[in-house]
Amino acid sequence: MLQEYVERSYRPDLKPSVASNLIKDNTAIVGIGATEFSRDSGRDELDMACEAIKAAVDDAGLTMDDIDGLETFTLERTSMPTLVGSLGIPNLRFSNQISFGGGASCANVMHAAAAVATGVADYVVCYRSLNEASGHRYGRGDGYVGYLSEAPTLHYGYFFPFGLLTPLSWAGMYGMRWMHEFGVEPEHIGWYPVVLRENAQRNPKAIFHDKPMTHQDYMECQMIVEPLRMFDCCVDTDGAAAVVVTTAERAKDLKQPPAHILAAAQSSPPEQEIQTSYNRPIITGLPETWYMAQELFRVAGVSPADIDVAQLYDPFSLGGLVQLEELGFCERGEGAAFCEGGDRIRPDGELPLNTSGGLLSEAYIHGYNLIIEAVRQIRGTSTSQVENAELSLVTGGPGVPTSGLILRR
Amino acid sequence: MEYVPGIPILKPSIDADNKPFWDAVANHELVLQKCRACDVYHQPPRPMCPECKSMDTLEWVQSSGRGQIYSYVNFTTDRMAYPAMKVPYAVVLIELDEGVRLVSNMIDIEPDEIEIGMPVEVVFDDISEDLTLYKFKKRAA
Amino acid sequence: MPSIKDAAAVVGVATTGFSTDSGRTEYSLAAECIKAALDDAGLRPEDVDGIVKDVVDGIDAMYIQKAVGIDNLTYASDSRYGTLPLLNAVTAVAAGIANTVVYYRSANNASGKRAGSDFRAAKETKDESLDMIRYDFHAPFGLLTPDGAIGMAVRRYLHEFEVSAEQVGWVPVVCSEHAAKNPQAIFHDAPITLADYIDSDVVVDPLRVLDCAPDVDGAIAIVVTRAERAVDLSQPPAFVMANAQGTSTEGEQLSSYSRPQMSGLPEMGLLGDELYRVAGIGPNDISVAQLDDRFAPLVPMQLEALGFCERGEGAAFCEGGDALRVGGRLALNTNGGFLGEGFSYGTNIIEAVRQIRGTSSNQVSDAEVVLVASGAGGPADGCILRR
Amino acid sequence: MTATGDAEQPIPHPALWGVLYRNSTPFWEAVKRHELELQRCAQCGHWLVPPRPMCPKCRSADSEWVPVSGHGTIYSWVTYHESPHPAFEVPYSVVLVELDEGVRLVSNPVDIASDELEIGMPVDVVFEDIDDDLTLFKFTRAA
Repeated sequence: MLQEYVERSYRPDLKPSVASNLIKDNTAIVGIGATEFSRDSGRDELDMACEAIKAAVDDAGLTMDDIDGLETFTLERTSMPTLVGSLGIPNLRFSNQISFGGGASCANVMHAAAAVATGVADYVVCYRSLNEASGHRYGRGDGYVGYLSEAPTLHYGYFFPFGLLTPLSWAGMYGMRWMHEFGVEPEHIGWYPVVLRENAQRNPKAIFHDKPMTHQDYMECQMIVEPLRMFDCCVDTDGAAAVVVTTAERAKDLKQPPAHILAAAQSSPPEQEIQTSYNRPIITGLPETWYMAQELFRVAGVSPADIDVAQLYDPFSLGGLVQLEELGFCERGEGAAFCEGGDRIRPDGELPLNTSGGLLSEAYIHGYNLIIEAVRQIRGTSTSQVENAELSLVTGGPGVPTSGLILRR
Repeated sequence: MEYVPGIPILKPSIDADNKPFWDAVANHELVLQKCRACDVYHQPPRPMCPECKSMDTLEWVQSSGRGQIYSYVNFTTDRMAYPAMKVPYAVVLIELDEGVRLVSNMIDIEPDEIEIGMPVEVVFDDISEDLTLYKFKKRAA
Repeated sequence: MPSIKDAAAVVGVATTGFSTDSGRTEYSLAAECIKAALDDAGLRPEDVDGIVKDVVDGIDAMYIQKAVGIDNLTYASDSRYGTLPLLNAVTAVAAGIANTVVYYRSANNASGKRAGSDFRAAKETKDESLDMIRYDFHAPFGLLTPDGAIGMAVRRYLHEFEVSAEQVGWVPVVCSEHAAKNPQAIFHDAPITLADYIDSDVVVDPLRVLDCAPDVDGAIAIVVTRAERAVDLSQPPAFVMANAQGTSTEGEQLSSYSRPQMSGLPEMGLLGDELYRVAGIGPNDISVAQLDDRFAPLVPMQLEALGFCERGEGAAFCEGGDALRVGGRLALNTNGGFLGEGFSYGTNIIEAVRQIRGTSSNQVSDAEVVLVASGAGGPADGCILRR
Repeated sequence: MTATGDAEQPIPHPALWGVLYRNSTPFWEAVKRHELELQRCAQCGHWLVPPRPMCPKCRSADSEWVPVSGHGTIYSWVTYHESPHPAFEVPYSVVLVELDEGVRLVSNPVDIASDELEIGMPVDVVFEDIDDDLTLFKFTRAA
């Protein structure tokens, strides 16, 4: 089990050849749109979905009549027929949902790209809308009191009775072991959230814009679930975001410079669970991210060193650090050291990370704000623009079946 | 760890596949699912052995109940804690001698005394008439 | 123009058979069935790199991996409505991002305890889906069930085209005749007559018991792979000529009350147009179809929408049943349909595959192409398979 | 119609709680006042039923809540002979009423027996206070 991962030897023999991959270079993200990000939208998720989708369609220079595909999460609460009936999409030919929470973000784009590459649809909108801050709070345990008497799934029955109910604590279980095995100290971890907060200061849309944080602030902030503290956690957000995917051929005639999809990948390795894969040989890594990265770089035909800028899905800062290891930007156990001092991951560093502030400091739109930022880097319109960004990498949620994209100019 | 009176613990969700496990716990026994053909333990339990694809070689065997702490988290504030448990409380990941890992709680130890690698053995905690949980306590190495 | 035409094939199928109480978990049914479908194809679980399923089925792909032993999944999606997951499987294979994809469903819908389902076996969770917005305008008035919701449209159809129960009744009668010969069917060996149909209880006027497909316990699994790999496997492949989805602006799931006319199925019309466009054939080229008979009156409506007859003539097409029997103009639901085999989406695709292989218990002698449509009364989807 | 609405088996209430359902709230608030109001696109006048945030015809997000006549005809109906929910005793009927404005609403008939229902029958809105929280609009034979 997971022998390939343990030995770092990927065997792509099961996968179709790169030559038969119709997504590569033939598809592109041509429109991006989002609502305001806030802590209390005061609006329905359906309202926000419509606004974000309309913004993305306008951005692409298309009309709603052009749209014939919809992609989103199974967690999405807006109903597809009701959304179609609100947007007035006349002939929707393709719709799809993907489970695994934030692991689905880049997979949405991947599946949309497969649809346009095969003529199943012409223009697919991928979207996500959530009132995570003011509405139902997935990340809190107290929401279960008085509404459930037993664990909501069979699987959670092995965790919930012991008080282990939240993603933060599930991730903490990996984190404690990772810190133990590699001798990582809290002060090493702090640089990652600090740099992301710096990026948010330049992004007026970020929730933590105008709320700077120093490394000392990080060290002094409240411990929530040891080993994770307040500033290790993503920011619960109300908002919606959407992107439009079409073929590279059609993209030529549209309003914006296309962000071509060089590679897209999804992965769920053996013994995968939703952030509780505790029965794998080692729990200090993220095998799903490693497998995804192997496939992503295989299809793209580039190596980690070629990546100019990356948006890592970071529900918790440790998730970002361990992804650096699994994506091949550094060795196992060296993610925190890679970020120490922050210079390497700042916008002028060797691997600029989460240039909009990421999920920790911009917003938590389930990874969609990261995809939008990856596109902005290709267009040259980020508030923390990386000079001459040619290859822009973005990942989906770690610890669950995940996904990733490499975009190119 | 201490419970807050009046707030029920979320009980396990049980079906035909995992019922033998929870029935055993109610009888103060810890059992694990094992494929007798492959000699492999499976946690969580499943209806088919992923190694040999057999549905009738799976059986429930007694666990040693002994292992060590593989990892843990410590709930230090109410923010993310389940309100039935008084903070601070710790949740541990135990690696049993059989190689299988289970989430659980420790008894007779303060959260800040918990360490990765600590040898432990299983105990059973009758929480209420219809809920028994397996927990662990420190043992001599 | 890029196309999915003939890029993929169905190479393995299986069902567990259906019952009103499986006595097993949905997880267990799914694992057994997927293994059986792979055995049918001559493939191993290790050959699978994609899984597609329906959102409503509880067992996540990750748990299927745990039981069946699928190594690294690099394509996974959940679709909703009808047999839509097939479109994702075919799209992934055609786009060259997956080699072999398994589509499964497993549900104890009859014994209904849902205790058997796995990962999302939530027993008390609130439904926070925004589908509830629509239910808000129905539920307080007691319009709470699919049969009630679709009954509104059925009454308009019966009213506008002066269709009688005696005409509609031929659909369940013919389906029951087909089911009687299908050992997998829950109504195996139990044909009904038109008199039985007319005498059956009215559940939600205008629908009778025998208009409604029975909920069953059981699982299905379907294996899709690339066309060029399909030819080397155990079974004759069923190539996917076309696969599509159809929705319309004012369409809602079984309750499209705001559109100008409620007596038709515009989504089905769009689906048919797309299927015929991609496949490059028309309704006259098709003599076997597996249509969505979850509610019998939806069959004449589909016959019209898919171009097998003119608008308003679907009931006349069905009358007497001869056009729908094997050897008739359009052999219908030769497994017995959802009415006769049991209501589990996917059985319609599996029966289409049996027809292509020549192994149906109601075999049509020259079945070269078979049309499958599902999701009638809401977002529609379907495919055309060929030998 | 024998919806009991007692505390033991309450009629399913529309979900006004939470932030997920704000689009529908004005509708049910008007019903509570014994008024029937529907959402209409402020730009092109298209009725938005059920309520929605954007007009599918002109894609404007501007809408208004407008009082409607409450007169209409029965467009379709169903009659339950097996109860789907303990609050509803069978047989009972659910009607789809087409208002003079051209939009359709699901409701129940009042003082019309199941076997008297006919497509095209003229009806008027009436209001029924079920309990402290819930008022429903129903339809009776037109005067």
